[in-house]
Amino acid sequence: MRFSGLRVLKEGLTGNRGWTPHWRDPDPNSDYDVVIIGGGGHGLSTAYYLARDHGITNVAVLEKGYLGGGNVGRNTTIVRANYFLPGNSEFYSHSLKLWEGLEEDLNYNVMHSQRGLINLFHSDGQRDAFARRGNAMLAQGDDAVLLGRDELRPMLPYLNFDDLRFPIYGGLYHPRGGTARHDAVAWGYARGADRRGVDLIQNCEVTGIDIEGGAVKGVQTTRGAIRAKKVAMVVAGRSSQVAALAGMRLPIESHVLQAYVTEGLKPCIDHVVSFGMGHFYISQSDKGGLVFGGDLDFYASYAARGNLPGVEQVMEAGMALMPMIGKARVLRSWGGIMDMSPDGSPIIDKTHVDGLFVNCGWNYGGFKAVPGSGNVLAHLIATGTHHQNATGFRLDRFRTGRGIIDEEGKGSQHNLH
Amino acid sequence: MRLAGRGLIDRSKPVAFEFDGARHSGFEGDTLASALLANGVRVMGRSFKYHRPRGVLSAGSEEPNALVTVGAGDAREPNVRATMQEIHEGLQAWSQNRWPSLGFDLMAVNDLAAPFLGAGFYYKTFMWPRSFWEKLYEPVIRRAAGLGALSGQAGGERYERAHAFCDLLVIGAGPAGLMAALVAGRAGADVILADEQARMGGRLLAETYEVDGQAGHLWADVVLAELDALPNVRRMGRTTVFGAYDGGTYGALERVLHHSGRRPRGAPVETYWTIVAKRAVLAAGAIERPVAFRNNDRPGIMTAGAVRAYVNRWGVSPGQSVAVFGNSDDAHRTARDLLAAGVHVPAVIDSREDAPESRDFELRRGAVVCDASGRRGLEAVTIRTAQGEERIAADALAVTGGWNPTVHLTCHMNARPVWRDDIACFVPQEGAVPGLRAAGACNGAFSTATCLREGAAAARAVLEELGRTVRDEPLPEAEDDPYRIAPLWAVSGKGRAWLDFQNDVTVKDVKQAAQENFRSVEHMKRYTTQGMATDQGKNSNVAALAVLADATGRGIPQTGTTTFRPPYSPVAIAALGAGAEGKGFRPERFATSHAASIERGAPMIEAGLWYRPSYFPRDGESDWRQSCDREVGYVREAVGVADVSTLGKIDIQGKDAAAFLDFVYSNMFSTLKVGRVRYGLMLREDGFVMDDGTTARLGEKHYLMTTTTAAAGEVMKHLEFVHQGLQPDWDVRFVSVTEQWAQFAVAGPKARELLDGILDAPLDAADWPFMSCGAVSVGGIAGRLFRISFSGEQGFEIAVPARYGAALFDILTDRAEALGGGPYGMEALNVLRIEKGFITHAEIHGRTTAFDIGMGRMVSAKKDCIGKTMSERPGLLEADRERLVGLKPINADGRMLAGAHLFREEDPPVRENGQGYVTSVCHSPMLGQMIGLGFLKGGSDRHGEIVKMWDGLRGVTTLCEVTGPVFFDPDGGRMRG
Amino acid sequence: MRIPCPLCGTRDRREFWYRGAAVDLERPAPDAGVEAWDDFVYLRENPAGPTRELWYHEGGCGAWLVVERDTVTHEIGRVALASEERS
Amino acid sequence: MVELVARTPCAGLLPLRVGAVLLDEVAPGALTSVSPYKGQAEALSKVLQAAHGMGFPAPSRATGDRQARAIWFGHGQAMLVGPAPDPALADHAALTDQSDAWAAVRLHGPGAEDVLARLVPVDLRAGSFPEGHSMRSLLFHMTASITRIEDGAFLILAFRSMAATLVHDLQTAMEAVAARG
Repeated sequence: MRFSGLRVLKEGLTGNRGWTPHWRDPDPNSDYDVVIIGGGGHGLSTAYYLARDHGITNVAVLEKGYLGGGNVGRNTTIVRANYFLPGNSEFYSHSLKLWEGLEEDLNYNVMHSQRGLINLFHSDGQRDAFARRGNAMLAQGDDAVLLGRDELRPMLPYLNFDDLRFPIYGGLYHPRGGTARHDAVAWGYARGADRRGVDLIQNCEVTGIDIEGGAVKGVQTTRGAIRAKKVAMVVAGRSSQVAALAGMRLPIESHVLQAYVTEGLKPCIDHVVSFGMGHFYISQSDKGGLVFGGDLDFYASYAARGNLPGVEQVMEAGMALMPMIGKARVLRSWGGIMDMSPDGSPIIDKTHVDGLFVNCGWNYGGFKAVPGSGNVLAHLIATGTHHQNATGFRLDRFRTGRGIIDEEGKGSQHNLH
Repeated sequence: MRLAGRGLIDRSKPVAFEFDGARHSGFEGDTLASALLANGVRVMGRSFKYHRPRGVLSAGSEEPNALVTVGAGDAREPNVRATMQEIHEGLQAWSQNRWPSLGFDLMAVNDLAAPFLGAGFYYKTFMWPRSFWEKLYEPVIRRAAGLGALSGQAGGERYERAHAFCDLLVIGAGPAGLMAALVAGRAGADVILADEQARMGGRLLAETYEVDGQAGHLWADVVLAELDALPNVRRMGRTTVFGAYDGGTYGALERVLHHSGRRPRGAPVETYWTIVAKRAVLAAGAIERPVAFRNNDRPGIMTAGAVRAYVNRWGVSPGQSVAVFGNSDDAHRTARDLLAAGVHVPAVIDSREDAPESRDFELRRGAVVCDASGRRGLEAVTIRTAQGEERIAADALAVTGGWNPTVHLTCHMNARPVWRDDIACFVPQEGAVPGLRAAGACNGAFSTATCLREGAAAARAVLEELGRTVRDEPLPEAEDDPYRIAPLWAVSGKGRAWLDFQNDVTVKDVKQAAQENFRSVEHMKRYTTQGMATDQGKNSNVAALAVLADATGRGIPQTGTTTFRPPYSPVAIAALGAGAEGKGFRPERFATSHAASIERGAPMIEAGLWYRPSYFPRDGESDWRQSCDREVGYVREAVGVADVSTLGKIDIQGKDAAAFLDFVYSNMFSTLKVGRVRYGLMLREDGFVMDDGTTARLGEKHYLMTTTTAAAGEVMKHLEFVHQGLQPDWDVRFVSVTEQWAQFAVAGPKARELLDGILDAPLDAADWPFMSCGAVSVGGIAGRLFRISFSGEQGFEIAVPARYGAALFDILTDRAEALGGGPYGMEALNVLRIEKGFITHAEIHGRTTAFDIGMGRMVSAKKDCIGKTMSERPGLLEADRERLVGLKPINADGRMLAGAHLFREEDPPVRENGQGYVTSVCHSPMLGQMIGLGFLKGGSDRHGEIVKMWDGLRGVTTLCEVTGPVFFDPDGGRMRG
Repeated sequence: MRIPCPLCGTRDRREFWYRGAAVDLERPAPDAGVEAWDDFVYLRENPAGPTRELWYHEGGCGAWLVVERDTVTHEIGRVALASEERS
Repeated sequence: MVELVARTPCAGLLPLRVGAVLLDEVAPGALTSVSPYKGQAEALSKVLQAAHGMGFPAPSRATGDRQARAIWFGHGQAMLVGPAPDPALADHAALTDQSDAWAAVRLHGPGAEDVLARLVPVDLRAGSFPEGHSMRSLLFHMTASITRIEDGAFLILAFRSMAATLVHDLQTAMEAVAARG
């Protein structure tokens, strides 16, 4: 079924009885060309692009819970391409281009809203660092505008321009940055993949990876053994556990990142805004809730929930930066499990096992990468070569020291990002 | 309608308030909802999507409909539950999410379009044309959505936070909670009793049952009086425990002043508490659920428990003629309470065929309400019996579909509640939160007697665990009626039957979601927005998942619940972030010269937590550059004075101090002579540069390390780790002395002259070569002197105990001025160091190695050190890495910008061609042009090459010559001289 | 989350700074080879369950602690001073 | 010879009284960080006892009195408060002058505990933190040393450079406590 305004009208007039499932619930076959472990945003988009771009449709996505139940459904929905280091820069640029037009491509309204993103800076040194970033964005062919304090004021009048502990010097404006409806992204890709013949198998946990003679042969699951020529692990949040099934240890530590939404409010924040002197980023959803987040709780965790010191840090940053949100009430907090890599950048690569691929290490930033990540992983799986926009996400970069991608400059060691 | 002679309000204290500009009157003890009901106001809000007129549904914090805006100006508070807002003199409240008025809302047109606005409709449309999303669709949706509005102003009201500790936290002060607090309090335990209501007692205030032979609320008062007399019991009223966290930590919000118009100076309106409790008893009660039927959202339809609360606690009837609909004996109890209060009850509609007979009222057994009419207020309900449909006039309907235990806190640490078929609800999983026990209605115990029993038992168990002796005391007598319920979630039939009132999610929506294969309860929630409104599904989630279970042919336990997340009820950001507004975000660190710098008109800039002077303006100077150039001139030509106290200083002592420094620095310190200073480079274990600074050897076993201002804390932590974690056997001790010493750079050709004028004994040049240090005396005070330079001039840093810092700064600047110099700020300091090619964190920004900054040889080959092995990874030693260079425009008026990128002259500025970037620039008064430092691929081998500096952001392209990083006095003669 | 500091008693998480797996205490010899160093600095077990990690009582006594903790339940087990754990 | 005039960390900021709670700056005398070398703790304690009349404090405790105190100051460290350190101590411990590094204030009066409860995440009620107890913790965003001294008063030490924030934070909490009555 094709979705459109007309369709909504027609169904509305006939009692909405004609809607059909967005995807099937097939039982797993015994054999696939490609098995993707993980039915989150990245796994689903990988399946979609395998089918769309490479004609590989004998594909199963195995999800231990429900589709889109991981980080794609628990993030702050920010979409941007404002990275500056080679490796990241071209990849996120590529991903943003896929976002643009995703609705038509998927025939699903993911509500990608390019409302503009502004990173604030609070010192000359930060301005210089953001200038370097902005210039990298321009050199990549993306958009960036360096705004001074006086240009920012009319755009974001609610910021504390008067007595902020770290005064606002200006901001790096990324007009094409914005947000999207996170769940819809997962569903849109799921529906798109399903329509192209991919089997989406929920409640199917992978319990083993079959390797013979250094090559992958299939997986063991709670719904039986499945043979596969190629297997991709796309399970951010559980990467270390799944990789362990293939005898691998990854340069990953798992952390909880909390995020928050307030009660619905009339429009008051039109952009995505991030604070430069404390981890804090915020936007307002189309329903009116302020959606915001900050830093990790900062301890290894698989609990998908956080603690109060983490909460307070974020709220304090919010109160410092834009005290007008003080009377907005936090309605809900949640925690996502982040694959934290040593340099803060992801890994999309082959492994030491033939036919086994890994996609992990998304740190805070996996949501915006959903289209790009699936697209380049599909390329790698289908062609055996890295996509031209994803040559930097190598698994061995820490061992060799070559191509470490440390955007934040905090170091390439665990727990500095 | 106010009922004569009923309720716990104080009729001797009338209170005037306004709603939507109209004046009303209530009594002390009223909530806004009870007072509005008493005044005959039935419509209190509009729903989110369809803008349907809505009346109050509940009498508690779970209220989904009666959300109002309270207060004005910067005290404006949106989305206040009318059921929780106590009225006070002068209270002003407004309805919200309507235009132009609550009675006539143009957005209600959405209700007519409802067939097209069902579950998930927006995922299927608004896709064409593409550009319309941001321009048209989204703005329209955003304006229609949302509830109340923020004032847009910074808060004029104060919020605060506080910490509390106790043996036992009792959450909820109904019969179970009171009993738990009483038993634990009598046994001497340190108890906190918290309850979200203004008045403690829970359902005892809303029901007519007796406890211990007296009215329930009177028994509650007796218990509360006893608790108040116990010094070991703290009562926290108007306090919602909103979250359970690790380690027995609970988040709680106390509403301190919302019930009053008073705002005493310094008083917070809310206090956010973190309560650390050895044990907790959850006695949070239960929330009644409505039954879904066509038009069940009409104003005047409310939960039966709420009706009893309004009648019994507030002396208000929601109508003249109140019908009752339900599936348990609660329906009967409600009718009896209404009748006792003199309210007409046209019928009790009980869905159970086997409901107990009653002679007190008209009972329809095996019947359901299947429709309701009256858009702005209920007029009649239609009931369906075996005989057919029948219309019954009523202006209010009390509905009970059963009770849902308030299990929320037990689920905050990821446990799921357990379904109990016998009472048709979810109850807490035992041990779900370590140290927390559920008791009473939140545990599925619905009679007063079982609540008392469970409360007492929970307290006893806690006392035993805490090792306290427990006296066995008899429980008070109370009602112990069985809870008889026949599940009823939704009445079948045409039309829309509401589940989630605020978000306008109907039974049809849930069924459609299932039809579209959103069968997981999480999918259904996210697709329909069920349970995502301000009540987080407290009123509707269980019914919705029952509908989903039905639609998917599964049982309720197999369908499962969505995840319960904190906070239990919404908490203001201002409370959770209290104290951080403005300067409170981080401590302010002031150097001892701060006041003097301010006095001289210096703009202060943030450096870490410190403030440092940017420059010291003089009369007649029109911009900072003039001041900066003048200050650079002081240092280059006379003498300049700068406060450098903010740099980190660490005192290191012990027989292994030298070995320790050799291990944490890449270069050698064991070979440093006493009385000398050496520059050191510190690496992280990953081989990248972490920090740099000078370290002085004050004695054989005594060093003084300097760190950068920004990295002082990080370095201290690192040193502690290396010592405690890696080399615990080494006998070395260190302590920060950053705060102890006020330290000033005195730099320039006349530096020595200045110092000779203030030191108690003049300096002997022979004793003070470059990179020496030692003790000095100034004004009889023991100080330290270091001959070091960050400017390239003959430089000293003089340190005195901080109490003398302000005085010394004044003396130094006065003397400097007398010698043709004066104080200099960060701008000049930056120019001076760039001219000399000295690096700061602009260059050692975390991604650079010693090799990159041209200090590869500072990683000593003779010894191990932190970071050494990893710095030798092949990728970190490749010649084409970006390496530190100097950059100089080929035209003297060429402009440079930090953050610009470098390209070959002929290459277009695209990423693939990137050659490097610029880190620091300044206008060099010495060279008379701009200069910069930057990183260039293979830069050390490209001196003399012309590269293109490109800054697309600011539209500047400048051809620059690549040079060594030292622009001025490259052989360092001035510094050493 | 609360951590029982052997010196200060049980304190709120906010007083502590987290470093990561206690692997960091097992620093290899400089010449131990690429594998050993890659293991030490980068590769992690990252278990979903009990683990042993390093915390610094930064807002308290300044002691580095070895903390046994469960990454799923956040339950804290044995806590020891890193200096004593080593020597 | 030039003359250097001394200035205390809280000059111009204190004293302060809000409601029943008082906050004064105290002049503690010399502050000396004392960190025993390896295996020297006992010997140090003896010298400390002989020279200054009190032993090295156990963790979370303070020894001595108004004239001379030894406050436990963290891992392997105590702060000798009052007298100039006896030189013999240096044989057993690293001594570092900290006399100018810390702002020292005294918070007292009924409600002082409630004031600190707004800033410090540790139970400082007399039952769990009686006289003679001392601790290192956070005071809102800064680190501090807090000791319950005579008369139930609290001796608070915080970084000198943060004195203004220390006073601001305490004053805010004092006002909030006073406003509740």
